[in-house]
Amino acid sequence: MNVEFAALALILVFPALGVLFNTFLGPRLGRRAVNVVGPGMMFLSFTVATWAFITIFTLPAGSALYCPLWRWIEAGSFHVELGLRVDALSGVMIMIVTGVGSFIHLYSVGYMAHDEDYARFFTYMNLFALSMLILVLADNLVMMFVGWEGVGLCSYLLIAFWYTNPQFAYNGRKAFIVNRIGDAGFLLGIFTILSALAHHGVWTLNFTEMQAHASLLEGTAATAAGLLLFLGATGKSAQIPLYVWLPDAMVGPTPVSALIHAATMVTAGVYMVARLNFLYMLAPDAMMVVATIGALTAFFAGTVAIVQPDIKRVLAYSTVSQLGYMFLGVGSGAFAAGIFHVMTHAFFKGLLFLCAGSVIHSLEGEQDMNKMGALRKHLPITFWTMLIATLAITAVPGFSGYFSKDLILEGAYESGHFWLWLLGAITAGITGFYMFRLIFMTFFGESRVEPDKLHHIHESPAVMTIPLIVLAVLATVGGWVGLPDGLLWGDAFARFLSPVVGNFKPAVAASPAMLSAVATGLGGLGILLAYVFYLRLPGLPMILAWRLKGLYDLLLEKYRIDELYNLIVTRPLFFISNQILNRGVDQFVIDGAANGAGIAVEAGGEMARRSETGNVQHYAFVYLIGVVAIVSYYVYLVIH
Amino acid sequence: MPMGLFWFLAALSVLSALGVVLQRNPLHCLLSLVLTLLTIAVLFIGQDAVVVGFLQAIVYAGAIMVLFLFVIWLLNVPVETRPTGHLAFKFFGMIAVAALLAELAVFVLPPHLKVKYSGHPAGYGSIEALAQSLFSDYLIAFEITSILLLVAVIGAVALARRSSEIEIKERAQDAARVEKAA
Amino acid sequence: MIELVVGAIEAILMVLVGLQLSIFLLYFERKGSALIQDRVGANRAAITGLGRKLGMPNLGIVNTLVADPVKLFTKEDFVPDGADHFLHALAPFLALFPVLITFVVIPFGDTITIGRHTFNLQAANLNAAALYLLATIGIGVYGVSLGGWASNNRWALLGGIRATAQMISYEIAMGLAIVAIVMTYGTLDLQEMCRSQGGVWFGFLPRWGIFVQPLAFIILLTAGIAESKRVPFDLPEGESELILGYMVEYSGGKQAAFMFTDFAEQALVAMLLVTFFFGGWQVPWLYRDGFHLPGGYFIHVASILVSILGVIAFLIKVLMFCILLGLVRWTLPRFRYDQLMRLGWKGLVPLGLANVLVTAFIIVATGGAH
Amino acid sequence: MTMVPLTYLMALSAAIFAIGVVGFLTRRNILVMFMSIELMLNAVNLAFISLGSRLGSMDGQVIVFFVMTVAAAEAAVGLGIIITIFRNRETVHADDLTLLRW
Repeated sequence: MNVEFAALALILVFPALGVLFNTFLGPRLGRRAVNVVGPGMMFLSFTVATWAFITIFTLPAGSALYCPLWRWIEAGSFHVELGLRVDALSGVMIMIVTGVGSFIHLYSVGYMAHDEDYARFFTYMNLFALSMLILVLADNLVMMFVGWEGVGLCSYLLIAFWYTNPQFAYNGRKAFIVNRIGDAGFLLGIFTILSALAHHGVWTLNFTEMQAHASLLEGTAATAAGLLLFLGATGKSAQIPLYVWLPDAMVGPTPVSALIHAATMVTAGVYMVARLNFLYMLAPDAMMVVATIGALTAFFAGTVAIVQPDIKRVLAYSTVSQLGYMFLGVGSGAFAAGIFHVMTHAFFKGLLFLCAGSVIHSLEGEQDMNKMGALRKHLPITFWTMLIATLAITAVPGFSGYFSKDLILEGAYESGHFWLWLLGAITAGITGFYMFRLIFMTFFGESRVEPDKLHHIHESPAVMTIPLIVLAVLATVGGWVGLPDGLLWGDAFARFLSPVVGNFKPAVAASPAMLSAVATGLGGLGILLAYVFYLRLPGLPMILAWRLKGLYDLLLEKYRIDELYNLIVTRPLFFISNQILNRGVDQFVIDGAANGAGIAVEAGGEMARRSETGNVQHYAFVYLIGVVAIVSYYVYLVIH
Repeated sequence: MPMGLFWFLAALSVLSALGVVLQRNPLHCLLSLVLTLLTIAVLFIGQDAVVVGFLQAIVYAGAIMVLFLFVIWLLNVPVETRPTGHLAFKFFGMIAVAALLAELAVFVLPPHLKVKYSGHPAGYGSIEALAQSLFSDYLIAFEITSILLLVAVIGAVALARRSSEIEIKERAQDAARVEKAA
Repeated sequence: MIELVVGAIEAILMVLVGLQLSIFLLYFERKGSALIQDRVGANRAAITGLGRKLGMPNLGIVNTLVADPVKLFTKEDFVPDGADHFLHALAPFLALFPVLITFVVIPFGDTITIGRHTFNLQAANLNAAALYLLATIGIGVYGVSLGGWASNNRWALLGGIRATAQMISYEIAMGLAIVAIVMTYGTLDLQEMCRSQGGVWFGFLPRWGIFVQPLAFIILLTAGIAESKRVPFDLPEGESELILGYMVEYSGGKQAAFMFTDFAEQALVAMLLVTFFFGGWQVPWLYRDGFHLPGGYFIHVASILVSILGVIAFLIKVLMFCILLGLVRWTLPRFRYDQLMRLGWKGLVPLGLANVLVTAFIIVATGGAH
Repeated sequence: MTMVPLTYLMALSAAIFAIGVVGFLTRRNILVMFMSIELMLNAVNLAFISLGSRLGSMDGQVIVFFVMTVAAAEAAVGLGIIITIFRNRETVHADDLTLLRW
């Protein structure tokens, strides 16, 4: 049942107004106005989104709200009708984007309180949210692509927000370029779908219409399109091989990291795969690739996170790892589980980042965990909320992460690929280890804070702690909507989404309790190890690092992936650009042609200018000859 | 128009036109031109273009040419004494003009000049008929012409105006300042 | 054919009238000015001495009408050194000729019917006569200016330049006045204008143009005096500053031609004023069949007599205006050159434009437009 | 009423036009060159009037009317330019006025 719901447009209008206001009036009206309008617009948007979500909830299962906009592109039989659509899937997403986004905006008011460029910051933040909402609300691939590009642009703008630092600007460019590679795949995926459908006379990129004609795509088209679109997803959602930008994105302001990691951008890929589930269901090979990449990324990033000293970098790799989980989920066919994890992850990862930001804020920008420790007493709210988030991400039973991660692992196991489950389960243990390493190094043990910063340590202001508390509550209870089957309202989330993404069809029977126990056990083991390493025997990590120096360095240097890319992509590219294209083609051929043309023209002009005597009668004579010539033509016409 | 009158006017106009081109003294050239214009005005009137003919006499002979007269006096243009221009240029110029004339002859001579006399409507050439055309079919052109004239007047004043005394004084002061500085 | 002959005779007649008026003006210049300035004036020459014997005052008729012309035409025709001989000789006649040919379009009477033939008492019945007037007056500039230039004399050149500038300036005011008049009568034909001035308003007031276009009358009168270069607009001659302006190097018959030009122009201006504003040949209350006096009285007059009365009325009116112009000449002092230009460009031209605008407005408002 | 053959009128027009062209090309006094331009304009005017008269159309006369107004504007501005040039260069000789060359 589809219901027209014009207020959907408001969800986009409010952030758009925020962008305009902050761009044109913000710098003039000052910080106070920006502080009201920036987050205020997000909360208004959140309100409308909530209204839409409740409406969806009250309608029969499988309903959707829609809001047609206008016809955008028209070319032959192909035309794009812009429209907004909210069903269960996008309903969950807009709640995450606007809800978590609102609290991050609120938090930013405190975090950016001392920055000169707050108006520009909120412009970008609002634009970021707007882009993500366009992506989520789109009812067709083209509009989705607009949002897709928009978040890419905003990530660039925000990562390089402090653009005066060349390294930050470089990281911004890196994010943008890596995203562009993914976007190219996404675009090619769109073309593939369009050409495959158009081959059968169906000119559409609308999701519902595509779903109706999905059978036309069966075979290579679906596989090719799925893989190409997934290439886009690896770019946006930081999967192997295009994850390299995300850890570097930490140089932006911390609320930006929270926004990118929790609420927006990185979940776009997961959302896209879930949205196009009908396509992926036709392409088991593509699904397999998605699941494999997801599992590998989860494991890979988790191992890197173990040794990183930078608090935000640990969180960044944990995000990559968690995203891997989500792709493992959707790749295994457990779309609902993937989206569920997107939601819980938004809560606890947003919280983690905001907590980390709070820590950094209190230490005046210090990010190295080796210079923290024993902050528990100084930052009680931050500590407790961060502990909750850590428990959630480590999937301690009862916290939100437990339910979603369990569902994903269950799906992975039941899809019949044992080793995928195994990688996921091991990663769960690793997660427990590095997250508690973070907690222990930051809040417990001895203080390693630099002395001159010691007496500045203070708990963050209320505007920052309130979002922490709200998110902490959500990180705790947010998972309860997906209680295991048979318990209270059991599996409500999956049932809610099932009209959109379909039901999970297990290939192998398994005992959920058994799988859960294994994963939880591994998590507990990780926590225990972290306790031993960082609280009981603080010297042990050093010894291990020294003993296993090769492995340690490899992990510390992130498997040297950046260096590898440098070697196989960047350097050759620069070499070809500089030596062949620049020196050879540009400087020799093109410049030669241009300069040669210039020289030829100059020489010709040198000769021709002699005809410019400046004497009006000479010109008149030439004019007369021209007249004679033209009249000759008419004479010719008259005579014949 | 009687043929005799036509031949007289034609001869007079060609001769006076030649006078414009051949005489050394610019003032004599000007008088020849006035004579040409007046004969052409009479030719106009002879072809029932009465109003335009008189306008030709009033505007061209009576106003524009007087302007020329003023300028000749103002500049005190001397009689040309030295032979002017290059002979070769004149020679080729003449050839080009001859070519143009030959080409025009093709249009003018009978076989290709196919205009049938269609008779004059009542009031042809009268000021009423002219006004009717000017203020209906050609209204916009007419209005634009008035703007053109206004612009021309302003432009002529701006071009030919001598600097005011104040400007001359200021310029002198500037020069003195520069001198002092140097 | 007979019309052509009559037309030629009329043309000659009209030119002669103009010249006769010039002679009259010459005489009036001598004796009239003396009268005004409380002098005796020309009184020496007497052919027989009879008048003095009879005790009559010497009217100076012999002086002005015999002795002066004889003296003028028998003087040496002097051409200064370095002058442009051809133009020097041409200039006086170039000045006189356009004025004389202008007389032919002035209607001096209504149509007259003799036997089977009806004659128009207007030498050339041009239907664009008003434009013809402006054209000939415009061309009249050349004589004066070339006279000044061809004399190879600084005073003469200055006088010529002054004359040219003055004439083309006042030509504009004159043209504007004539435009207003043409709009009022709705025709360019002078005979038509005269005819439409017949009849009366309110039973007694003749329908003369002066009552409709008083402003145009003032403009045309002023501009006309300026065109004829008479005092107070005689700057081109300006004896006290330029000796005699463009005429300074002329003598004998050529100078006489220039002088006649001035007088003929004066006569022409008088005729124009009469034609445009005072009914031309119209006699008040006289219609084709006789006088219709206010109050319903009627006096029958023969048709031929009506025509002749018209001609006489025209001549009387012109004579009156000639005398008026002469009075002006001997009454007002000369303008300064800048005053002259200011009056022309800042006084008469804007007034003339305003007059044209108001006239047009009234015509449109009263539905007079066709 | 006798009609002058159109050919004669057009030939006269062409002849005056050609004389104007010759004048513009051979005379070096810019004032006389300007006069030659007026000659050409009038030759064209004559052609317009003649053709208009034959076609019984007022359009020819209207165009001549416009040509006259444009000629007036052109004379005003052109003579203003000549005066300005003369003030600066003390010459009206076209051969001397060749500043705008290479």
